[in-house]
Amino acid sequence: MNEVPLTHILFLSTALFFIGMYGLFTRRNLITMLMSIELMLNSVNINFVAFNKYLFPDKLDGLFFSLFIITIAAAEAAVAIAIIINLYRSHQSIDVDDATEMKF
Amino acid sequence: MSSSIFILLRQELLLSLLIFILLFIKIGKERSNESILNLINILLVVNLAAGIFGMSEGGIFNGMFTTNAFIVLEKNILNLAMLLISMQSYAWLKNHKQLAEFYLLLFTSLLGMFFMISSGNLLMFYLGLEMSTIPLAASANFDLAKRKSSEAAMKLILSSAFSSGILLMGISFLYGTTGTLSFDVLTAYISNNPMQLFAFILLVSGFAFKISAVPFHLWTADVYEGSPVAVTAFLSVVSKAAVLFTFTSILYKVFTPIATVWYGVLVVLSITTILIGNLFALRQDNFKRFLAFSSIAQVGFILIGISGSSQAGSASLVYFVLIYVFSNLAAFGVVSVVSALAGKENISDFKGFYKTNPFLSWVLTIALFSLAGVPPTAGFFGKLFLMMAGAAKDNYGLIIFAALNMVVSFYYYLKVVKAMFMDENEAPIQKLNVPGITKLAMYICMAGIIITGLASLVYDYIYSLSIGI
Amino acid sequence: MNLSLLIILPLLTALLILLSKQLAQIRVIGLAGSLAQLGAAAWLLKSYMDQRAAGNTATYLFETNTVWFKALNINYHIGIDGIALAMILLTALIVVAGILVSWTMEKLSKEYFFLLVLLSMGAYGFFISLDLFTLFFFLEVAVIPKFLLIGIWGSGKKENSAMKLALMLMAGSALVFVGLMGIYYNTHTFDMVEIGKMGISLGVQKFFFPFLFLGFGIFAALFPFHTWVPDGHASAPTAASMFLAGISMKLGGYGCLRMAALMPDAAHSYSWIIILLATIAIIYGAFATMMQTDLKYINAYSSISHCGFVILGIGMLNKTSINGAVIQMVSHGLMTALFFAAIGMIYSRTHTRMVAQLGGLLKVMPFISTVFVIAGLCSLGLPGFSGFVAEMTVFMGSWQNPDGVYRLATVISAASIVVTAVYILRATGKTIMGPISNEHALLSDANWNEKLAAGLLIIGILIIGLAPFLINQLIMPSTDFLMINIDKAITLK
Amino acid sequence: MSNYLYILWIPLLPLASFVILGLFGRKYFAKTAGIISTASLLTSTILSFVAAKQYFFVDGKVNGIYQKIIALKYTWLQFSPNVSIDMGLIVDPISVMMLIVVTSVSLMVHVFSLGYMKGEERFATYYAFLSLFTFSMLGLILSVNIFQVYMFWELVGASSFLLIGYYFNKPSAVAASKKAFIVTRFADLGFLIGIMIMGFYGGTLDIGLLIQKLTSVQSPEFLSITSASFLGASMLTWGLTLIFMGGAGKSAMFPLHIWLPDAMEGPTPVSALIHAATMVVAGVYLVARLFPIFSMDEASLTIVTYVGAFSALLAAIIACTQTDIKRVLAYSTMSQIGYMMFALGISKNGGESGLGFMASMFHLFTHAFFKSLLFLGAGAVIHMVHSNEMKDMGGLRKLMPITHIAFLIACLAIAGIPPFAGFFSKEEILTAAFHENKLIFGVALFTAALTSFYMFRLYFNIFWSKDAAAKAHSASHDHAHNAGNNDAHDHGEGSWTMKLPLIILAACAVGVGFIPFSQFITSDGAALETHIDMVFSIAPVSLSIIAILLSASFYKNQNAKSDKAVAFFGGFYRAAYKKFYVDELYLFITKKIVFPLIGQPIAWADKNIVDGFILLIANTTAKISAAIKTLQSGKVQNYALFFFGGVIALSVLFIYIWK
Repeated sequence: MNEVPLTHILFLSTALFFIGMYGLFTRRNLITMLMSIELMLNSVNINFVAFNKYLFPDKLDGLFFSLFIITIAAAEAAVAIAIIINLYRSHQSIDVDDATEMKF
Repeated sequence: MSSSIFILLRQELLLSLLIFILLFIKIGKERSNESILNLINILLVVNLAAGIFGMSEGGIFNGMFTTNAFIVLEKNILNLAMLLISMQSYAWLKNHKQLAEFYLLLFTSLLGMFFMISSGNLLMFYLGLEMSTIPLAASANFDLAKRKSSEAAMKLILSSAFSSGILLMGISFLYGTTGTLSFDVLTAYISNNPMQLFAFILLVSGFAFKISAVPFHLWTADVYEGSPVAVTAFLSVVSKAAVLFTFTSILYKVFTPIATVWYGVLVVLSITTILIGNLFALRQDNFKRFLAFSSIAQVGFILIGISGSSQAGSASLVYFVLIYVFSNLAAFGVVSVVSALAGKENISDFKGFYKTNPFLSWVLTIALFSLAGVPPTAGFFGKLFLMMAGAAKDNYGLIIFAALNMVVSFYYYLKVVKAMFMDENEAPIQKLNVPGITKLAMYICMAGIIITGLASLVYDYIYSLSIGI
Repeated sequence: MNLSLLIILPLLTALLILLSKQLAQIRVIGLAGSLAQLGAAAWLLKSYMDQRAAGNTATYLFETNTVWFKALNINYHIGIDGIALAMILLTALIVVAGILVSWTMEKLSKEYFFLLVLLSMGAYGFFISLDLFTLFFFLEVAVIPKFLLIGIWGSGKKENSAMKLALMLMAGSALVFVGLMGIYYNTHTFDMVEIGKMGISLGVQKFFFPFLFLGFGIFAALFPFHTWVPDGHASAPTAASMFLAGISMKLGGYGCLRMAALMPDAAHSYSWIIILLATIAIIYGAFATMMQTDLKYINAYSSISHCGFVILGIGMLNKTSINGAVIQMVSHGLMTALFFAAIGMIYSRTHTRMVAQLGGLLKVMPFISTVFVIAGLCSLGLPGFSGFVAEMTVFMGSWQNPDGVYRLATVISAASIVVTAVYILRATGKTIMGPISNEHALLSDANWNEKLAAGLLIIGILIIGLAPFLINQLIMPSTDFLMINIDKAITLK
Repeated sequence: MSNYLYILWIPLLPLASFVILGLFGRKYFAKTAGIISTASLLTSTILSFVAAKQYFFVDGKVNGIYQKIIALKYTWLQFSPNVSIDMGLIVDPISVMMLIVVTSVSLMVHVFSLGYMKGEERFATYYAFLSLFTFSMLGLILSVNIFQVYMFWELVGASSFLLIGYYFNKPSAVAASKKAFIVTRFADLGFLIGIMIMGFYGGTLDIGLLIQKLTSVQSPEFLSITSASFLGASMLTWGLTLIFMGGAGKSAMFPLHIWLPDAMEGPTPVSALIHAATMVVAGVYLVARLFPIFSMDEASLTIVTYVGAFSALLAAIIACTQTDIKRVLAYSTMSQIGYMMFALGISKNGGESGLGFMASMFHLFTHAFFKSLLFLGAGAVIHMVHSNEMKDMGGLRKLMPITHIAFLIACLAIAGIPPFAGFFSKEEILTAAFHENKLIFGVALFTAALTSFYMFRLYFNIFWSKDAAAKAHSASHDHAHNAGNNDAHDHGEGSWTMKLPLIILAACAVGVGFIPFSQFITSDGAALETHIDMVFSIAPVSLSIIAILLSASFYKNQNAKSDKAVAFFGGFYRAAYKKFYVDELYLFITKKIVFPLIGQPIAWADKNIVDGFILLIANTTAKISAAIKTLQSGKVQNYALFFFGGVIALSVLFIYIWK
């Protein structure tokens, strides 16, 4: 059977990474921005898994690392959401441009 | 084996114990804040003491967690900083409802740092890093009511998430090119092929974000300004120090094969950092913001020291961090007292401060002189030794640049002194009665500032422990 | 004897001042401390002379060398030769005088005296240290007290002056630091004696000498980095001005001298630049002084001109001229301190320093006026006062250099004595002589403390002026030692 | 050589009295100061006479030659192995002669001042300064080392500054003292550089050695100094000329003479001492002291000659026009010193041709006495009428007979009428001039005539012309001058302390001419046979007499003749009256050139360029920091963007550029 070469997968992950970054740079809604970051993290996950599967199939470092990333991403998301909620309380908005009080 | 775990992990275990005790306090019956604070401070003293006594060297979890005398020393410094911070935020926490949570967050973050420092593996390092970052983001938002506080927290969590994304990308590339995550093995595979260089740079930028080196520093000032003073102090001293320790050890241990490259990177970073830090610090009026930028400039000097990549390099780093703990925390101590009791955080509010609060003024003055590097304070030695370590590379352009920037930094430190001593002000900050424990903390800082410099044995001790390339 | 005493005494005094409560205590402690320093210095002189008389021909006496930072090979290495000793005596004398003239300081007196003593400690440490790091350490110790003294107790646009002074001096020490790094990483030691023994390679000298000389030069008001001098001196309170001009400008001169001895080749190859700058400073300072209307500015600018002689003497790099430079340092220290003291006394009574608003003070305050005149005559180099000895020695020394350009420089510098006469006499004629204005007609003469202070300084001036062979006896052997290296470098060319 | 060490006391005694009076005078000796310093000076006068006797008649002469004796020499300041400033005492004919002059004249002045300055507020200070001056002058003449000369030279200048400015609250006095000091200081700059040249090439500063080295034609020093040259002139010429510049400054030779007339602002006895008899002849003394070296260099001697002659003539002309009696005397001093100078200039070293030297010294000697006498007399007059202006005087011969006689004697002496002292010395000078240089001789002769004219103009205006009493009254109320001289009532001639010096000096003015001067003081120390050639002296003496008669007809009683003469000379008179505008020239140079064109630009540059540059650095930094503040936009997304930009930049830098 012919399987997908590593480069394809890497291309996918990189694309995903930059899509995420693009989202982070352009979106104004904090939740959306958070989601874009999750995209970036996931692209990293794909990297790890792919490397592990293709290059070093005998050890499981990559897989474990991706597991931990998922976990921590969850934690991060939880805290971030909490903060965003609090921000909404004080600013009555979750638009990132409304939270630019401190500058210069 | 089993017993050795308790020895090697003792600082981490102690900290976890503290965390549990806090939880029990939380769920237990109501106590007065004072009593809780005193208890916690005592516990912190114990924690510090227990850390200091007894050496331990070795690795566990097959090399995921390694420790040695030097690392223990670094952790002790962090413990000390933690203790000082908690002593100084007494006035602020005395009538704060969630002080237990506050300590929970900080302790957790500290625990994360400990693991990060003694990590022998990229995975462990990542875990430690996140474990130290996420609670901080939460605690940055600790003044729930304040608009600025929540804004700061938002900025911190988003940027740090982004940076960890970048960092992870780097790690994944490293893994991809070497097939391993443990530092010892990694070194063998490191070479300067573009892929690895790219990975390395991604990694470095992750670090640079944490130590807020230019151009990865932009979050710093805002977060410092927004978050409560205690948290700011923790950010600017403890977390920065921890990351610096880790950064140095990784550079020296893992990336030795491409030392020339990261020397270049460090030089570039230090130049930009010092310059931008100084230029921004020149025109700040908010004290926390001012300290943020000045600390950015300090990091630039630290990077010069690290770039020495010698035993003296890492020694001068730890030495400077120790001094930095004393001087910066003394400064933050004064600021936190003033902001807690008088609610003022601007430099212009400090005009005529000496008339009403001579003690605090002297503390702040000495702290600032130490940050500026004026003898006989320890800051003088710290900065000089950093630059001496850097000068070992015969890169005198860098030294001249740094030396001249020291003059610029003098200007803004002296400006604060001028405000306190020389400027007239019809309505200065009224006389503040500083809590005894905070005063004690300040005295400790003063003693530290004087002794650490003049008593050479401190440096010699650090030097004897430290490892170069 | 143990030289560290010179550091411990001021330190002790400072601590006691911090502990003491009311003004009277503070004053007494300060005076006692400074007198103790003077005593120590005098004793040092005696034992030094005994040692020399006993045939001790070591370059530095009373050496003690204790390791400070072992890892970095930084030692607390102290010892003195005649030159350093002369400087120490100068410092001690001025400290006593400074404490005395600020006797009536009411505002924040504790901090004031504390800072004064701290400053003196820095100066002592600087003069006794043979280790470049220690030297640098004390050099910077002496900077910050000036900033506070001027900024808090000063007059006029004090904040700016203080800031300017602090920053320019810090820039100077930054340059010095770079130079030190250069030396350190090429000789792997900070020890001046060792470096002198092993010597420094020519390239290194050529590259780093400018940093060091310029750095110290800023302290010594080297043209064109002298602009901190006028404002700083003018804004400073009396005692601080005395310390500034009398002591801390000497740090620069002394440093320049040591550096020239340490890197003779570079000094020799750059000497024409040094001489050029010095000559400009001398004549330029003199003419600038002529245009001033504020007594303190007059003295400050004249200090620029006089310190030019120090640099000139060093730049000429021969025994006589260097002797002259050293004597000039001491002489200028005493003389300018005396001048500032007199100005301070006048200011504290008339509340103006503007020449135009003063006049005929000789009628109401004969003592102060006499002091003023003596300072003036000393500054214009009248025989019998120290200024004459110093300037003549410098001239004779620089004249020994037969090269035409150097001759020209000498003549131009010598011409400054006429300009000096002009501005000194103008100042004297307008303030001391002439008709007195009514609002000054009822002022009082000097108090005991002011008289004592002035007396001390005048005695110093007269000793040098009437018996120069004494100070020569003190410094000449040491200049010989300096010259050994320098001559080697010059003959090697 | 026998021991002359005791002459150390001659300068030391005045010094002692200076120290004592200076420190405690104002408190303890307010009244007795005069006595103290006079006593001390009397002692040193006696000592100097003893020394003179011992030197000239006992043991000074060794086989017909007067020796130079170094009584004491102590190295004061070592410059380099053989160049040093030594303090010492030299005993040789001229120094001993000067000792006599200085001590005795100074003594006279001290005594005179007892009366003249009585009741002064700063009486003690006055005497302190007087003693200081005497000390420095004595130190100057006893110097063994050219640098020692310079030091006392400066001290003399300083004490003269203090004495001229004695009436410190009088602006004119202050200005005069400043002027005197600064002008002489300028001259001393030349002196200093001259010393440096001599010291460098001669390899020593000791006068004896210097002379020894620079007078032997084949010595290496002499060769080096003559071979080295600058702007065409040899270093020897330069050195000597510059040293002479110093001398000219002190001796008020043209063009450095402007300070002398103004110096008359000082108390009159001071003028008598400093600006007539002693300090102003220091220049002459200096040239005489170094005469052997001067004689080796024709050029510098020529300069000395012509400067001297010109000054003599110029001063005499100006003197004819002045109306302030002290200024007249000042100009006459200048003119007489001019005599001495050119006498030196035309002289050779040794033998018959050394006549000029001897004559010059002789004239210095006699001049000291009659000129101080003139000043003291003038002082007595001023003391009486409280004014310096001729118009306030006249017909005083009845009111002050003694002064009158003394003054007359002095005038005759200066006019060179036999048998008064001036006659002999002036004859010698004229003879020398006649033999050496006819032009100079002519000038000298003319000047002599002028001298006697203006001196008698002075004399008649003071003591004759109008009748006395009314004048004395009308003037007695104007105390413009001599402030603080509070006894303004019409006393007679004043106390005996004021008369006695006049009498003594008058006696000297008659007597000293008969001293066989050439036996003692010559250029080479060997006695020199001179004879007064009556035939030769007919011309000058008769000229003087004619001049005297002329001025008598002009001024003996008020008439219009003088005005006619003035009208006849017209512009020339006005020019002379305005001292030929030399002062204005100096004023122009200083006020219009030095201050605005050098001083102010430098002061401006210092404020704006040098300091401005430093400020510029500071301001630029501030500007930059203000300009880049927008980097910190406050938008978290921009932060992330910068972050990414940093990553890219670093990667590009280190993967592609710095591989």
